Amino acid sequence: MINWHTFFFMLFATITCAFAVAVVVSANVVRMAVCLIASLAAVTGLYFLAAADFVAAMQLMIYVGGTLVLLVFGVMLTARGPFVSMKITPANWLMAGLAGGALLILLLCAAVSVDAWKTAAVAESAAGREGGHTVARIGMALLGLRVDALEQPNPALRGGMAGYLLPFEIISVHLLVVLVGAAHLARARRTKKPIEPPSGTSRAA
Amino acid sequence: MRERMIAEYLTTRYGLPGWLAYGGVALVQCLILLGIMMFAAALFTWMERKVAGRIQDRLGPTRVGGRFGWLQSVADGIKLLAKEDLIPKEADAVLFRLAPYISFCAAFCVYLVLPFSNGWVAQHLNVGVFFIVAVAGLEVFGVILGGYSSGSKWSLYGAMREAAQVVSYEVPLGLCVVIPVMVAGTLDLVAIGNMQRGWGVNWLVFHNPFLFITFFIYALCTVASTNRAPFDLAEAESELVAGFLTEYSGFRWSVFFMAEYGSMYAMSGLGSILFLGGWHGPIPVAEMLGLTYANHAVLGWLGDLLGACNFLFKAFLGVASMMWLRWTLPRLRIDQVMTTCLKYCVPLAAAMFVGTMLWTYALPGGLLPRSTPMGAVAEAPPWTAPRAARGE
Amino acid sequence: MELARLVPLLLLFAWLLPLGSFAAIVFAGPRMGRGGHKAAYLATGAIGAALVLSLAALGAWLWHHPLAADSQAAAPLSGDWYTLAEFGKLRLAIGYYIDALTLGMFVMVTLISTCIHVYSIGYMHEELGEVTDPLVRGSDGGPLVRPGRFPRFFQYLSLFCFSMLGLCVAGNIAMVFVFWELVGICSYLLIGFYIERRSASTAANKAFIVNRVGDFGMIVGIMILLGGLGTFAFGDHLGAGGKVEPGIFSQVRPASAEHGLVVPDGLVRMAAADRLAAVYASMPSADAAEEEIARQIPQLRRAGYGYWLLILAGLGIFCGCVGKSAQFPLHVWLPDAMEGPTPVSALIHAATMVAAGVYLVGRFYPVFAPEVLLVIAVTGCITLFLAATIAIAATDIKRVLAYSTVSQLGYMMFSLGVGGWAAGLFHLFTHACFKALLFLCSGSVIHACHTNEMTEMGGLRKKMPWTAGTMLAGCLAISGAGIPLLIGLSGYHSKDAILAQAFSFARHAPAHGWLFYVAAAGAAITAFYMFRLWFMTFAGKPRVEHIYDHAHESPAVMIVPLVILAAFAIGAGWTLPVVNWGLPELLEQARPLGTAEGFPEARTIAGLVIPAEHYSHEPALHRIVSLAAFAAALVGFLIAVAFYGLRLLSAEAARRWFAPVHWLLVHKWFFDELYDAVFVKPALFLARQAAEIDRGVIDWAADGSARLCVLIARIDDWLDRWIVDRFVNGLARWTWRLGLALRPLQSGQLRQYVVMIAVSTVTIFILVSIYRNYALLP
Amino acid sequence: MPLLNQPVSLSHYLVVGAILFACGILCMATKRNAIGVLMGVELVLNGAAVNFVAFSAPFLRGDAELALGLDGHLMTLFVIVLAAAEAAVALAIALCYYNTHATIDVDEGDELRG
Repeated sequence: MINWHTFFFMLFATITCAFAVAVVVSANVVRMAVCLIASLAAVTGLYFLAAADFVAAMQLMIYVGGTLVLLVFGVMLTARGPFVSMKITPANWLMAGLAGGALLILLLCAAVSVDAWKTAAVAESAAGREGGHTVARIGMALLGLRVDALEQPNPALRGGMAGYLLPFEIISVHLLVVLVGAAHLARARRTKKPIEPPSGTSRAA
Repeated sequence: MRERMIAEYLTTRYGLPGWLAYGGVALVQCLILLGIMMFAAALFTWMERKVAGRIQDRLGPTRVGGRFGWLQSVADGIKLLAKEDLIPKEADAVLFRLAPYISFCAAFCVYLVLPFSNGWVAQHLNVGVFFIVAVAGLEVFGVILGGYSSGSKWSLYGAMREAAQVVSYEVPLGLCVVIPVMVAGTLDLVAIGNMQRGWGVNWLVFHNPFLFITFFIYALCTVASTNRAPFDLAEAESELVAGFLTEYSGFRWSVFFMAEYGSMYAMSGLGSILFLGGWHGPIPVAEMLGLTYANHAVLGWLGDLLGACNFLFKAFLGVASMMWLRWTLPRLRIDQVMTTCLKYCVPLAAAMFVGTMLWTYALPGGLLPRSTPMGAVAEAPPWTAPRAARGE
Repeated sequence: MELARLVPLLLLFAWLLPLGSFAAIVFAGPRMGRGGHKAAYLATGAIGAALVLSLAALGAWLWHHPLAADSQAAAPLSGDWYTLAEFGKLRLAIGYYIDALTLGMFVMVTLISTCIHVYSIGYMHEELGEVTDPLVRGSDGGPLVRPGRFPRFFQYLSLFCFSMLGLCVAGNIAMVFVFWELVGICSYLLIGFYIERRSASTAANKAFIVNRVGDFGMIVGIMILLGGLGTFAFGDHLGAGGKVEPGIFSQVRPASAEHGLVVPDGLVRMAAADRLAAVYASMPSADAAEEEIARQIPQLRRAGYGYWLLILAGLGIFCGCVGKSAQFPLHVWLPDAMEGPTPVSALIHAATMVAAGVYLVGRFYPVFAPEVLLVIAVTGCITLFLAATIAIAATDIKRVLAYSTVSQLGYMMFSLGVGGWAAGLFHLFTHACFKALLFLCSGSVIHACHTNEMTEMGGLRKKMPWTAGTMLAGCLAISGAGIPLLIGLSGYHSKDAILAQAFSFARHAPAHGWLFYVAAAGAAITAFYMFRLWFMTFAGKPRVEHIYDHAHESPAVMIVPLVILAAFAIGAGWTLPVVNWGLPELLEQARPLGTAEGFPEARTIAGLVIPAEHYSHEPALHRIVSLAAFAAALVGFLIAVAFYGLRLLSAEAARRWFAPVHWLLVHKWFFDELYDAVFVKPALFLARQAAEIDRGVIDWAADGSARLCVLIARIDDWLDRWIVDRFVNGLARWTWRLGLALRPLQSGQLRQYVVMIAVSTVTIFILVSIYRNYALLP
Repeated sequence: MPLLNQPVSLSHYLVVGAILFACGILCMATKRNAIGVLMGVELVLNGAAVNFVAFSAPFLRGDAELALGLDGHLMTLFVIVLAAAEAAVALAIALCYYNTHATIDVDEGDELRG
C-alpha cells in the first residue's frame, strides 16, 4: 500500500532538491532563476504536506510571486546580453565544493541524530491531509493572542507561547523603511554622466 | 471532497487499486476543468472578434460555420496548429519553449480552487483566496521568460513592462481582495460565497459604500493584472511590434492566448465570488423552488447546478465588460499605468480598507437590512461540513 | 441605534469637528487660498456641522424624553469614550455626562459660534492681506506693517469652540479641568491676537493670571473631592467586575437618602482621620477596625465631621468659576479683554469663556451646601451691582458691554445662589443670544467708525439701519422689555424668573432679603446704561463729522448673523404655546436629582433656607415681581431717555453734581489700583530683591566654583597629556600593526567570504561537539 | 517500494532543508553574478524555513509535545517577509552597483579590500 503522503513528499522533495542543484550548476542566470522558481514552488508543496497551509500560500504569493519576479526583473536590468556567464576557476569550484560538502554532511548528521525525529507519530494525520486550518490562529497570534495555547497540555511550554504583535509591528515598519530605502538606492542618478550601456542591453526602466 | 467519496466508492465497490481510483478521478476532474477553460477560450476568441466588430461598426466573423461565424475559433485553432514552429536563432530555446506552458499552468491552476457552485470545487482549500491571488501572479513569469528568451529587444521591453506593471498592480489587487475577506472573516471561497446567500442585498458589494467602491478598484486592477487593454503595455503593437509575443507563432502563441482568456475568466469568477454573491443570484430562486438539500439530495444538486449557471454567467459578464473596455478605451502610456496604480489605486484601496474596518467596527452588519432567504435555509451539502461533524 | 449610543456619538463628532478644523488650519492654514481665506470656510463649516449634529442630538433626546409639564428628570447618559489610564481606583478617562443641559449648551455654543464665525469672515477680512496697525510703531518709526493672520484667527476660534464643547460634554472633573484650562489658553491667545499692541498683550496676560488665581481654588476643590470620594467621574459607571462605582453626584446625594445632600463617607473619614487612626490602633485586626469604623461613621457625620470639607470643596470649585466668569473680586480681567477683535469679545462674553463658569456652577449644583450657595449669591449680587454702576460711567462702547456682561453674569450667579437653578441657566442661554448680538452690533459700529468711543459717534441710525435695529432689539432684550404678565423679549422672561426666585428667597430667609433689592436696582441700572449706549451711538446728531461721513452699513455676511441672533434675542425665552416646549421646560428636565425641593436649613447659619424653585412660580408672587421688575426697567429707561434721548436733562450737569461718585465709577471702584498696590507692587519688589540676591550671592558662588574648576582642569590636563595619552597612543600603535598584519584577510572577494563562513561554521560545530563530548553521528 | 510505504518523518524534511541550505551556500560560493549570489541567499533562507515548518508539525515526530506549533509557522512567515525585504534592498544595491561599475560581477567590487 503506497503511503500517499510519502509519495507526494518524495515528489516535491525530489523537485525541490533537483532544481536547487540545478540552480548551482547552471551557468546562465536566467535559467538559474527559472530553476529557483521551480524549487521554491515545490517547497510550497512541502509546506502544504506539513500542515502549514497559510505559510504555503504566503510562500507562493510573496516568495514566488513577488520576490522572484523582482529577481528576474533585476536579472533583465543588469544582464549583458542574454547568454553572459561568468566562469570561475576549477580551484574555486573545489574550495566551494569542499566547504559546501562539509556543511551538508554536518547538517545531514544533525538531521538523523535524534531518534524521535525519525519516527512519525501519526502515519497519515487529518491535519496532514487537509492542510491544518492555521489561518485564523496565525492571525490571532499576530494580534498578540495565542488561541493555540489552549491546546498545549504542558503548562511549562504554555508559559512561553507569547503573542507576536510587537514583532509584527516591527516588521511592518521595517518593510516600509526597506521600501523607501530601496527606492532611494535604485533611483537613477541623473546628475552624473550616464555609463554607456553595453550593446544588447536594455535599460529602459 | 466529492471526488474522494467517488474514489472511495470505486475502491470499495469495484476493488480498484487506490492509486488508480484516485488518479482516475483526479484526471477526470482535470479534464473537465481543462475542457471548460478550452471551451471558454474558444468562445471568448470568437466573442472578442464579434464584439470588436460591432463596436467598430463592422460585422466581425461571419462565414465559418454558419451565420455568426461561430466556428471561427476552431478554424483559427487548426490554422495555428498547422503553422510552422519557429524559434529564433538568438532565442534561448529551452526557456522559449517553456514560457507559454508556465503561463498556461498558472492560469489553469487557479481553477483548482475556484468553486463553481456550493461545494463544486476541485480542491476545497481553506486559503483559497490567497492561493488564487498567488497563482494568478505566477502567470507573469511566463510572459517575462517568453519576452526575455526571445532574444529580441521588443520582446524584452514588453516583458519588462509586464513585470513592472503586474508586480505593482498586485499590491492594490491584494488590498481589494483582503477587504471582502475581512468582512467575511474567512479565506475560504466556498464559505465566502455561501455567506452571501439570499436576496441580492446580501452581496458583499452592497455591504457598505466602501466595499462598493472597492469592487470597482478590483475590476480596474483585474484588467491591469491580466494585461488587457487599456493596460496591455506588454504587447502594445503600435510601439513594440507585438511586445513579448513578437517572436511567438503557431501553437505556442495560442497557448499564451488561452492563458490570457483563462485568467480573465478566473479573475472575473473570483470577483463575482468576493463581491457579487458568487453562485447566488439576486433573487433566491433555488430556495423559492425548494431546491435544497434539506428537501432531497437530487433537488439540492439541481439547486447547485442553477448556482453554477449563475456563477458562470456572472464571470461571463465580467469578461464581456473587459472586452467592452478594450475596444472602447485607448491604451495608456507606461507612466500613466504606474501613476494609476501607485497614486490612485493603492491609496484608494488602503482608504477603503480603513473605511471598511471602521464601518464593521461601528456598524456591524451591512448598510442595507439583511434579507433572509425565502423558505427553508439552504443547508450546505454534506461534503462541505467539517470533518469532525461528519464523524470521521 | 438606541439613544445611549447615538447621542454620545453625535456629540463626539460635534465636539471633535472643530478640533479637526483646528488641526487642518494649523498644518495647512496659510496654504488655503489667497491669504488663507479658505480656512474661514473650513472653520465655519466645521462649527456649522457641529451645530447640525448638536441639533440632531437634541432632537433625538427630545424624541425619547419629551418635555411634559410635569416631566421628571430624565436620567443623564454618562460613560467613557476612552480610558486614558487607570491607577488603582483612580481612572483618567475621556468621558461624557449628557443631560438636557449639556445638549442645550451644545446647541447654544455651536449656534452662537456659527453666527460669530460667519460674522468674522466679514469682520476680519483686513487680515487677508498686509495689515497696517496704526496703534503700534514699527521699527522704522511709522505704523507697523505686518502680514495678515486670517487663518490663525479661525484656528484659534476652532480651538476655542472645541475646548468649550469639551468642557460641556466632560464626564469627570479631570476632563473639566483640562478643558477649563484650554478655554483659558484660547482666551489668552485671542485677547492677545494683536500681539504687537502692548495693551493687548498686557490684557491677555492679565486675563490669564487672574484666572490662575481662581484655578488655584478650583484645584483645592478638586483635590478635596478626589481625596474624599476617590473618583473624578460625575455619573456612575461600571467598574471592574461589573460593579457599579458611584460617581460624585450619587455619593453626595445618594439614592438611599432620597437624593438629599449627605456628607459622603470619604469626606467624613478624611475629616476624622485622627479618630479613625485611634480606632485602627485599638482593634486587633484590620477587618474588625473597618467594621467599627463603619459603625461609627453615622455618628461622626451627625457630629458634623466632613461638612466643612464639603463646604470647602464647593467654595473651591466656585472659586474657579469666579475667575472664569469674572465675578467680584476677580472681575478685573474681563473689561481689559476688549483688546481682542470684537468677534472674540462676542465669543468670550456670550458662548464660551464666561459661560463656562456659570455652567460649571450649574453642573456642580448638587454638591454645593447652602452655605456655599449663600456665598455664591452674595458674590453674584455684589458683582451685578458693581459692574452695573461702572457701566454707567464708561464711554468705550465695548467696555459698556463688557461691564454689562459682568453684571449679567452676576445675575446668573446670584440666581444660582438663591436656589434658582433653572432661572440662572435660563438667563445664561438668553444672555448668550442677546449679548452675542450686542457685541456683534458694536463690532459692526466699530467696523464702520474705526473707533470705540461713544463720544465720537451719534446719529448712526440713518447710516446703519440694520445694525441700529438689531442692536435696539438686543438692548430691549437685556433690559427685560415686555408686556408685563403676558409676553416679552427673552431677557424679560429670564430676568423675571431670577427676580422671582430672589423674592421667594427673601421671604424664606428674611435676613438676606437685601439681595433682592440690590438685584432689582441692578435691573434699573441695566436699562439705563443700555439705552444710554444706544442713544449715544445711534440717536441724536453726529458728534464727529468725519467719522459720521465715513460710516457705512456692514456687508451682508455681517448683517445676516445679526438678524439671526436678533431673532433669538427676541424669541429665545418663549415657550411654545400648545406643546409647552421652551428653554425653561428643557432646563427643568435637566434639573439635578434632589434639588427640586430646595435645601433644608443650613447647619451653620441659622435661618438660611434655600427655597425650592417652584415657589417662585406662584402667580401671586410672580405678579408682584413681574411688575416690580418692569417698573425698575422702565425707570432706568425713562432716565436714559431723559438724559440722552430727549436731552431733557443734561448729562454734563449730572456729572458735576455727583462728581465724587462719577470719579469713583470712572476709576472702576479703584480695583485695578488696589490690586496694583496690594499684589503687583509687592511682587515686583520681592522680585527685585531676589534679583539682587541672585546677582550678589549666587553669582559670586558660581564664579568661584568656575575658577576652582579651571584649576582642577589644569591639573587634569597635565595628567591626561603625560600619562593617559601615552598609554592610549601605545595601544593605538599596536592596533595599527595588528590591523596591517590582518589586512590581507579582507580580500573583497565575496565568494571567499562565503567559503570562510561555511568552513568556520563547520569547524565551530566540530570543536563544540568534541568539547561537549557529544557525538554528532547517531 | 519500501521507501514510499513508510510514513514521512521529521528527518526527511530536515534532509531536504539541509540540501537546500548546502545548495544555497554553494551557489553563493560559486557565482560571480550578484543576482546569482542573491539566489543563493534565497535558497539558504528557504532551507531554514523548511526546517522551521517541519519542526512545527507535531505529527512528523515521536515527541509530538515538543513540536514548535504556531511559533514555527510564524517564524517562517517572518523569514518569508524579511526575505522579500532583503531581496528588494539587495536588488536595489545590485542596480546601484551595476550603475557605477557597469558590470554585475561581484569580483570587480573589491575597492574596499585590505
